[in-house]
Amino acid sequence: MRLRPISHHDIDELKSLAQETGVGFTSLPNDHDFLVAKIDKAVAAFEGHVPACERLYFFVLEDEQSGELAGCCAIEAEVGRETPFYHYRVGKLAHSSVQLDLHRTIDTLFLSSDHTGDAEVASLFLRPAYRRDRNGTLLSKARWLFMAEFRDGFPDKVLAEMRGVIDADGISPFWQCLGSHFFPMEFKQADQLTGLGQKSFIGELMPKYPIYTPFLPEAARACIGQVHEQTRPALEMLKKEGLRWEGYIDIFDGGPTVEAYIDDVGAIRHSQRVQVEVSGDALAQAERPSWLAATTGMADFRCSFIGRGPDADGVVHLSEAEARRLNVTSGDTLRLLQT
Amino acid sequence: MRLRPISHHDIDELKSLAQETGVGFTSLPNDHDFLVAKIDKAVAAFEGHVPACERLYFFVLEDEQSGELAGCCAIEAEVGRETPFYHYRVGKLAHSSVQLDLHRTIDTLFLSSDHTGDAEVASLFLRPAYRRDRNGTLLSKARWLFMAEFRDGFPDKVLAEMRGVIDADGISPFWQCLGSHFFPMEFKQADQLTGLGQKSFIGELMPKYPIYTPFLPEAARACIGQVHEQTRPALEMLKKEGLRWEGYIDIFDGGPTVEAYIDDVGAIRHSQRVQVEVSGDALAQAERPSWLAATTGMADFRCSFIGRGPDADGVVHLSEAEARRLNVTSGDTLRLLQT
Amino acid sequence: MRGIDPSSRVAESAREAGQLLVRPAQAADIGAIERLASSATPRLTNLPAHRDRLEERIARSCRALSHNVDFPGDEVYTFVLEDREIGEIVGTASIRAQAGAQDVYYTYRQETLIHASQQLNLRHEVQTLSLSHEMSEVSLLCALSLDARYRGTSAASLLRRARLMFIAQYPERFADTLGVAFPGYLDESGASPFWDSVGRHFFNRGYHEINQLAGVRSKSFIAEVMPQFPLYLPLLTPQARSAIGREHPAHEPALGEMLAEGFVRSRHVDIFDAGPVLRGERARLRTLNHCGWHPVRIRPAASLPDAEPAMVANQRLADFRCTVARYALTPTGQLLLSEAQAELLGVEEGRAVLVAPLALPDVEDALDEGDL
Amino acid sequence: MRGIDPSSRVAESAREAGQLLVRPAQAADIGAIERLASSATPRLTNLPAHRDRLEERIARSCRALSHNVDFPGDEVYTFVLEDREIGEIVGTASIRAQAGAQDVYYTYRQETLIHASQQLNLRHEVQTLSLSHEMSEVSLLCALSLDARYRGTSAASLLRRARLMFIAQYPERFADTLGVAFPGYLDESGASPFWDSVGRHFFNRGYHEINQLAGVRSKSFIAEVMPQFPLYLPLLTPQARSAIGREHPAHEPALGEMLAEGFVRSRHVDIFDAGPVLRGERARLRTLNHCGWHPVRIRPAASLPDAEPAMVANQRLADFRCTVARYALTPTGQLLLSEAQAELLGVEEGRAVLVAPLALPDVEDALDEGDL
Repeated sequence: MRLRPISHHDIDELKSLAQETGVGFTSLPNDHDFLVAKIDKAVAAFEGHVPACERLYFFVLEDEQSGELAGCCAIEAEVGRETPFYHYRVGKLAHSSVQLDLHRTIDTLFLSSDHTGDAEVASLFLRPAYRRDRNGTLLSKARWLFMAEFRDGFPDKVLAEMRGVIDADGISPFWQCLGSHFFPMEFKQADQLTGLGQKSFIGELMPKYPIYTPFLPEAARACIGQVHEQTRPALEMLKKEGLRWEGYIDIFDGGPTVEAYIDDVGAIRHSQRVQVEVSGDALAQAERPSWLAATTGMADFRCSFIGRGPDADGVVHLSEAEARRLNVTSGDTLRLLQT
Repeated sequence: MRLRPISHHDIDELKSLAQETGVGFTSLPNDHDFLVAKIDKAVAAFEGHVPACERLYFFVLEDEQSGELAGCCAIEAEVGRETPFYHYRVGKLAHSSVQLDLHRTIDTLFLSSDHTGDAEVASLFLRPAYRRDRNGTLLSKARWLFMAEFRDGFPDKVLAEMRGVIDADGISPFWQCLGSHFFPMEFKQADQLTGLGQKSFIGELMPKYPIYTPFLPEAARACIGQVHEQTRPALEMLKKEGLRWEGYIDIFDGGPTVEAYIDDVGAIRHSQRVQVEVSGDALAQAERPSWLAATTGMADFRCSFIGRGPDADGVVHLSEAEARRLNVTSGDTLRLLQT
Repeated sequence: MRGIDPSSRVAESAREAGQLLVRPAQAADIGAIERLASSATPRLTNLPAHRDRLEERIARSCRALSHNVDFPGDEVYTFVLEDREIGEIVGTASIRAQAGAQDVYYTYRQETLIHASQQLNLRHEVQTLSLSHEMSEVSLLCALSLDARYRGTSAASLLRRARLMFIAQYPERFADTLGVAFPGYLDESGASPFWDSVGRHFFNRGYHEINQLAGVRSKSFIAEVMPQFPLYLPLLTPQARSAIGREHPAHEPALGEMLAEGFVRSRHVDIFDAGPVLRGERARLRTLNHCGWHPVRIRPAASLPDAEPAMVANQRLADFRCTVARYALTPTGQLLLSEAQAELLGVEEGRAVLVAPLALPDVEDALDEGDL
Repeated sequence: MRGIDPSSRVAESAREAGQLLVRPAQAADIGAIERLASSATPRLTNLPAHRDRLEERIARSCRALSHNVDFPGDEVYTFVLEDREIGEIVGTASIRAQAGAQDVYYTYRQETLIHASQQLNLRHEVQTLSLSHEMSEVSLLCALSLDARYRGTSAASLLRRARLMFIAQYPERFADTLGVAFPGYLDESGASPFWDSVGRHFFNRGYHEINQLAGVRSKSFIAEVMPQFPLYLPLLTPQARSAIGREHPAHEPALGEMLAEGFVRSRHVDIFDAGPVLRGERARLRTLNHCGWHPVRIRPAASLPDAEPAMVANQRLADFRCTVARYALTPTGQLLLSEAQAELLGVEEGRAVLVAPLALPDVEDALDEGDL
């Protein structure tokens, strides 16, 4: 298994991926033209032709044996530059009066676009059949290696939006109690429009004044900053890297947006560059691979697990198969991360 | 030189300290009753009698030879619980229109009390005569050792408010352009009231709606998040510990508030607990002391520089004088930090 | 007098209204006013059953009446309704010359925001409530409490509207626009659904408790700690929403009468219970439009002709009196009064009195002129 | 005709006003209207010199006049002023039946916030401007442009106020409240100090550019991207503050006339240049109050008696005509017109026409009745 930039001939495979993603995964709608445009955009980004604010790095996880795509993930270099990027921010307002001997703070939701210009890791999807052999970790962490390698192309901060709580009927209580009063449409429709990047309706219809959270029903308040059951593992993985919830939530479902300074992300701080030596000999091979290796080129970026870490001299020995998978030869440089 | 909790008999020395601090240092007004109350409060905090939200840990730096106080500093365990705590937060609002092919974000100042409940390091003052021999470092970093030792008594985050820009005439351009329109008083008076903890007038008179920063004159905009020339070294020291400006500014002078998760603060992460062994022998003594040592008791907390770090076995050897200064004997525990 | 039940006697007397009198409150009325404040339904913020406050209130009224006043300021005029037949004070009511003269008079203003989406080509309206001080300039009719036995009688109308007869005579003391704040809707248990959905989040106290606090301290203190940003109506409970602009059931008839008088519903409601605030231009109020001066002619009570009932007021300031009599005029325009009525008003034959019909046109005609 | 200078001849003719006529615009007027749009001082957002837009505008007006309309909707009526003597269209003006029918009509509303400090025992007032759509319901008099040669003559009054003569006849087509938006203050260089201090921060375009864009696209599109929170006046430049509610110098006399007519300054100003928006209750406007119907009596021009000038309108819809004549009545209340005047109006003897005095009371009396 290896991760690589998407390319034009992936369109059919991408479409079948899109079919599998389903509701709640709005960034990959099952729409041919949209997907073609997405690939075009990504290819241009990897070729370095476009300004930072338009760079969408879209990766696919490839089963190099079958040629099938197992999953995908993406990094947007700077969000909110082309289309507005909205969140609610949970803030506090002081209400105090000496005369009434009263002093309390009220939680408030402020509409904000504070994250404009930050990087975003997004669109992670792994086909059910491939949910094994640490493929999820590969998809998720490969992005940190990419960002570490091309650090200059990214801003100070990175964020990730997490799916919010949906009840047994597939309905978001947060949306029911808040958004539905302002958006004369179904949650799904709002979510889809957002997925297609058509977000100006949000700024147009959204309440402009802050929302005092005590006014929201308990069901909605309970969703603020809470993730969907199935998203919990992904959130845990990001938290381990140092991403934290700083009070920003999705305006539709109330799910948390976690964030970090890129330089603080664990995987980025701990990754290291090493020299490659391809060894024909039989090499020690861990049963459960723990070393992730990424190449240093952008357009031909590759990332996969390898069987071992660097030796005492800071050289990593690769088997022929591993070298082929990563498309490297002796003397090349790899960026490694122990996971 | 050693740092210790303030005590009742420090009142006269504290008054002479207060006389020296001058404008811009509002937390130590030259007011007998206020200072007595401050000491009472601090003593109660160190004795552990009061709830976290009222704990003000006020330290003094003592010249144990002359008995004179060289300076002071403080930690407030949870700000904004007794009196409101206000900031402006620099946020972004998206203004976009597909039809007009317009998309931009506007910087905006939101009145907020987001930091309610965070810890604050504050009130650092060092007498000019003692601005040598790393006394400033001692005053500043001792607080991190205290927080590391009594971590449970503090919340997740810590902040520090930095003095903002004042022009050659002693006037804050930020105040002139913003606050003066809403507070019918002089900057000094507003600042003093705040220093005395009488802050409800802020919430009463402050503009409630966000301020669009483009409306502010250039002179005011240039002050947003900028520190006073003389505060720059203090800011640098805090930045090195990992405190960052996250967009919160003082409502009067626009100076930055820097903040960090307490567990991320460098001095807290890197401090270590070691065993003491008092050695009568002549010990190696660094010319420029780099090891800071703090005791593990609260009411009898002491912190000073010592001449060396721990040995290979994790034991630190102290001279008799050092042990006396810290009031420890062999077998006691110290928390060390290399600075 | 057909019955022997004292309450029916009172009601009868009220219906006849021969001995009812509205006059400025005096220090000696304190006991009665305190009793009326305690029995008000519901309790009124601006009439706290708090002796010191009420004494202050009477003193303030006396002060205002003993001074020359050229324009409305912080005067509060307090009146009482006296039933001379039983010799009791049975009602009280006030006028605040300028609602926000002492403290800002805060209300919630109902507004409609338009959220228009070009992208989706739709326009969505959202209702909000914004804290407002716009009503601070009006003269406010307030703090009315009437003995339960007199409810629904002409005594209620007299107490309510005698204030307009006073305003008609001293226009310089009042604003061009008058306001009337009505107690808001409370449910069967006496709770305010609006307060429970709004104010309680910020104060964590019950409606009655905060109301009492506001009466003794100041309502504006509280307003200043209320949410400063507009509240979105869809986020309030349905119970709270339906209470907005809804009067307390006990005050429905009074509200109807004020609409008939020419007041209209404003966009403003009370910040605690969302009770309606009516507003009326003085120039458009029925009583002020239809009142006229007539010289008095005294005739034996028995010989007075039947005629529609009218409010009759003398031309005094501190000794202002207003009662109900028949609107019977001589061919030359003199008002016929009995000896007793003239004495009640403190007027002699030939003295001019101000007269306005007690009856009002049907409410229905007036209902739909509000700002909403 | 004493002079030979053509412009003075025109002015003279205008003063006589014998051949001036206001009537609905027709398709053939497009050239003249486009010319007037290009020469408007200053250029008007709601009268863009853009042929397609103007053609649409005329078509819309014709459509409205050819249909039954029971209540105000998205109709825009466009009129022209024709000088029959020289055979030219020399002015145009419009009425939007409902200012916000098509797009929301946004204005800035001037408000005063009270910041009261209990701690310091003081009350501080702060002025703000809030984006508002409250004026959306009014009928708006707008888009007036007059040939420079006629400025200051009775032709200007006729063009401005003939619209009121139209409204008087078709009340069901208009709202009870009328609004008039005046172009705002521009400095000597033609720049808008208000726009430069406010809008420019958000659009980074000059006033004229945005004005043009708004004329062709829609002003409400732009409003929706303007700051949504109230603007604090003390933070605007002094130049911008002093432009709030101030009319363009060229429109001072027109503003004065509308105040004399009974309009009052509202709290609302234009969102681009802060020009004043006046409002007037139809029932309180002089022309609508003082107009009356009179049958026509035709007499030779030479035998018409002298009398005060009046606006005279026929009783048609699509063929509406309004001109200036003498307000000379027969003892039985018939209006005396010359043959030429009757023909101008398209009326025969005996037909009723609507007449209102052209003169208005002194402006001074009306100046201080605004909301402010």
